[in-house]
Amino acid sequence: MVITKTIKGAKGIITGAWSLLKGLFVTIKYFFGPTTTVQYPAQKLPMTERFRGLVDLHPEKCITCYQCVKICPTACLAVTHKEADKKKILETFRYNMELCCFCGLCQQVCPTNAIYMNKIYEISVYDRKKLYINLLNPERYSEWINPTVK
Amino acid sequence: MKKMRQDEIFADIKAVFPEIQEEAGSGAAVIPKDLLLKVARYLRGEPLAFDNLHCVTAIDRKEKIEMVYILYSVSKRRALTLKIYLSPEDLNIASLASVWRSADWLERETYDMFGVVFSGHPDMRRILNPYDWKGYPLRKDYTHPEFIPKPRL
Amino acid sequence: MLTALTFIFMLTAAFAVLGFIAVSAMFLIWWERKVSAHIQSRFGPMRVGWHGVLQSIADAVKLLLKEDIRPARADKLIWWLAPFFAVVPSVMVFVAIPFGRTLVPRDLNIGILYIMAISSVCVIGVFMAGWGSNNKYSLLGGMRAGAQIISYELPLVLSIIAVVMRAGTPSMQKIVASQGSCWNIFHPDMMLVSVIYMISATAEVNRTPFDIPEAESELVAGFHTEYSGMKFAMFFVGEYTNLFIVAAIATTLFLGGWHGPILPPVVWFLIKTYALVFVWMWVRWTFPRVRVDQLMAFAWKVLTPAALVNLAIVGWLLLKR
Amino acid sequence: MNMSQTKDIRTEEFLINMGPQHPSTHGVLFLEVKLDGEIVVDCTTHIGYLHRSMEKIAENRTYTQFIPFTDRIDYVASMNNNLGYVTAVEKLMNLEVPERAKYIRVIVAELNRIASHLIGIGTFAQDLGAFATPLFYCFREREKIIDIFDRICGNRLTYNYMRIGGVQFDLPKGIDETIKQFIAYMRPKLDDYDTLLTYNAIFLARSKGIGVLPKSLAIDYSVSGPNLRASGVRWDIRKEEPYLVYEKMEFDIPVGVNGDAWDRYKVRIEEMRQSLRIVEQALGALPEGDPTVKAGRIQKIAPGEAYMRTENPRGELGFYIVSDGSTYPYRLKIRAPSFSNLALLPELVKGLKVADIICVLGSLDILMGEIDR
Repeated sequence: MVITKTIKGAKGIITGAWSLLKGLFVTIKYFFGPTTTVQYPAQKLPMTERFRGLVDLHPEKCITCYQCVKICPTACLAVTHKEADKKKILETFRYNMELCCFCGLCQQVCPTNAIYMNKIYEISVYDRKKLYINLLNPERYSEWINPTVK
Repeated sequence: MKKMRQDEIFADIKAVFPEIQEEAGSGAAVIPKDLLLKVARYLRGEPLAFDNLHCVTAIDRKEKIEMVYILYSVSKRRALTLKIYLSPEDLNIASLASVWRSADWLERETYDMFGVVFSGHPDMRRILNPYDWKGYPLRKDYTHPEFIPKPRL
Repeated sequence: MLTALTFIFMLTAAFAVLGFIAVSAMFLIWWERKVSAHIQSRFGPMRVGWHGVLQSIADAVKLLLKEDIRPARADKLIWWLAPFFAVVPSVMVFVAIPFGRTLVPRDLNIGILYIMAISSVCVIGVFMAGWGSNNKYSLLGGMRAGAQIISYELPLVLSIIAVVMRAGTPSMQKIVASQGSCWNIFHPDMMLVSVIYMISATAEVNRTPFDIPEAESELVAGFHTEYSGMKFAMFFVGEYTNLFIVAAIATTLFLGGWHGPILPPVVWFLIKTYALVFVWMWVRWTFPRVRVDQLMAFAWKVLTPAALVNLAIVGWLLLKR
Repeated sequence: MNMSQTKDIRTEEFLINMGPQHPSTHGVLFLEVKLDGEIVVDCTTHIGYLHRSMEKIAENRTYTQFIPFTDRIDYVASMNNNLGYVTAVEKLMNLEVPERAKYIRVIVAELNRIASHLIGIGTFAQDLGAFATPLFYCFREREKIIDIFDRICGNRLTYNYMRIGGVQFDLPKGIDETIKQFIAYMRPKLDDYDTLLTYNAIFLARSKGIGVLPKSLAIDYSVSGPNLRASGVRWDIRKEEPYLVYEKMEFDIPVGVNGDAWDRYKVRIEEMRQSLRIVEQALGALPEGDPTVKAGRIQKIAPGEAYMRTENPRGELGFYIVSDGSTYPYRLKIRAPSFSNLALLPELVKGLKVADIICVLGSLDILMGEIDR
């Protein structure tokens, strides 16, 4: 009985060792294979065409219909308009990037494509006040880099 | 689960428990509170073999709390929704932890969110909220103790 | 008689060895990170110097500047001493390692015996670290390390005795000399011994698949959880120096030390040692970890009997000759 | 010291806290483990650290506004969550979805299943000690899927791609070519995992026979998904209650034999192969048409209730929606599969070693976002 057990044990060890060796061949294959990572600050991956970055605005297109403010799940858009000879003109358009969950609902619901999401993805800031952006002043995203688009 | 099979199950249960009615909208079986354990053991038993308590939850209809039990029979490929109406004053009901073991955590969550106490439950504590949390969040009359105002733009 | 000349010679030899240890530990740390990176199809350190060559120096400086935190209710003396016990034995072992034909700090005639005795001292360091840090995870790590190293000491020593019997003397230089014609590993009876040596050496140095003491997934970081700054660096250097020693002993015992056709002996010795170190790194980044009881069962039920049987075969062959 | 004296040596139990911040508890889970040496005597779980009261939020959002929140329930397979929520609302409104949208949803959900399983087996191998190598291989494959999603809907993790009645965008041009390339790229990789991990002696020794989940116990704890199928129960909602176009798809359900950690891992590997087959068939049979939906319409849903189960990579994700005719759901119950899968951890772990707790936890492939909602 003991002999059969040791033979079975030995056979188990040999098949086990062979499975370990096969595992090693897999890793050595990838050792000489291509690397798939990118050296981030030096090489930057281009963003895809539908990528949802920060919310941005073409002020002239906006007809202040408040659709985007209504649809936003986390209420991070605040718009006011003023009446000028029975035509609504956009007055302020503020965007609270701290609460934004980058869902893209505002971009999809806007009838005139005034509000859209640009391709900026490096959006960390040191000061919380920088997160409250006024979408009307032209150099709102000036110090953020506009990445390439694929 | 096709509607027809639902009536078939319903007829089987009605034969044994006459007090059972069928709810108008969802076709769920409504039973009085004190029958729960007996019905549960019967459902768990051989003819119907509902061996899987899939989900236990509650709905706060303001004038009554609706307990919802969704049961499955994995062997017989069938489903059944069981409903019990509780008046908001006495919110305790028999625990099904002795019949289905999945009831343990599901009932703890219902207690945590609605305050429905399950008598006979092995470990009646809150599960998701901190153990010393006041109030039951999913009740319609629940007001958050300290509501952090959103920073104004 | 200790003249000024021999003293100066010993001093320079000591500093040469210390310098070599520091440089080789730095190189091994960098090399392990590059090898593991390429196995996982990524680059590894690239920023500090060409292909991250200066990474180890950057790490050393970082660890120097790191605050040295001591847990509140730690056992102060034991906790403070533990890193020394991890590093000093592995440095002392270099006395008897033959780098070249004449290039050995001191050719002790009991060479391999001395090495085995000293290198089993470092288990005390692991134990002290485990107990001293007054942290449950480190205690578990420390106890596991103790059990593992002691139970793998046996097959290690048995496989070394087989080589010593064949070479006739425990002195390292003579063992290497005896392998002039053909390396030990190519003798039929030595093959199994070298495999046993490799496996138990992996366990001695706590590397996967036997890295139970600092099992990241269970014990957070095992015995050196509570160490930071230079003390952690000491454990790190200790670990990589042990790895180098184990590879060096393997080359002297099985791969014919500094024997080699055209290149100078030292270069041959280093090539073989670093090739073995590459195999250990390759194994480390492929296999999962063995559980503690499986580790023990493997040591006592498989390795030790195999080593004993092999010892009998070698003895019988020697008697027959 | 003869035997009689050893009896009164008092061995104290050793209580260690695994979590809430621990390298391998797959999120913020706190396990209080009572050890006797290395053997686990008792283990109690404490959850709720990631509770964001998703159901309370749902009661204050319109049906469309809640879709981005469903991404965050099971943040590793958010396409499947979107699918679960959106089909539940459509069942409540019994709204018919264009055929092309159904096919796109199946393709996208199955690709996300592969991505989720890749994380499942990658972290499982990492828990067993194969430090980072299998995990990096899995992430390398997952990166390819995420690039496909990035091109389809613009985000890499929280897609918010599905809408009530359809999807947000149509598939971009040339995406089926990329998906075909991915399928061809992925198949040999799965064989690599088999040689590297599945039949590896140490991997087998560590996971075979550990945390055996008998069939009756699994059904009793209403475990679902790969964990249930690994115990030998042939139960997959895509076959039991086919939704979308799953009845047109031809695929089989991998079923384990004795329900231990290795079987749960093996079922996930086989499921990835089946998902590749489904994506291939769905891509082939993709009809023409316009699957998109205008997001602006605020749906008012007639009073009623509906319960919809979908096959999430971790199990059966159920949405029980009760509406009272207003634009906000009156009650929305999310039945998360990992919630019941985790409930049986103390049961499985008694008597095992410390290292096995992590092995069993990894094999259950739970996700705290889903448990705590």
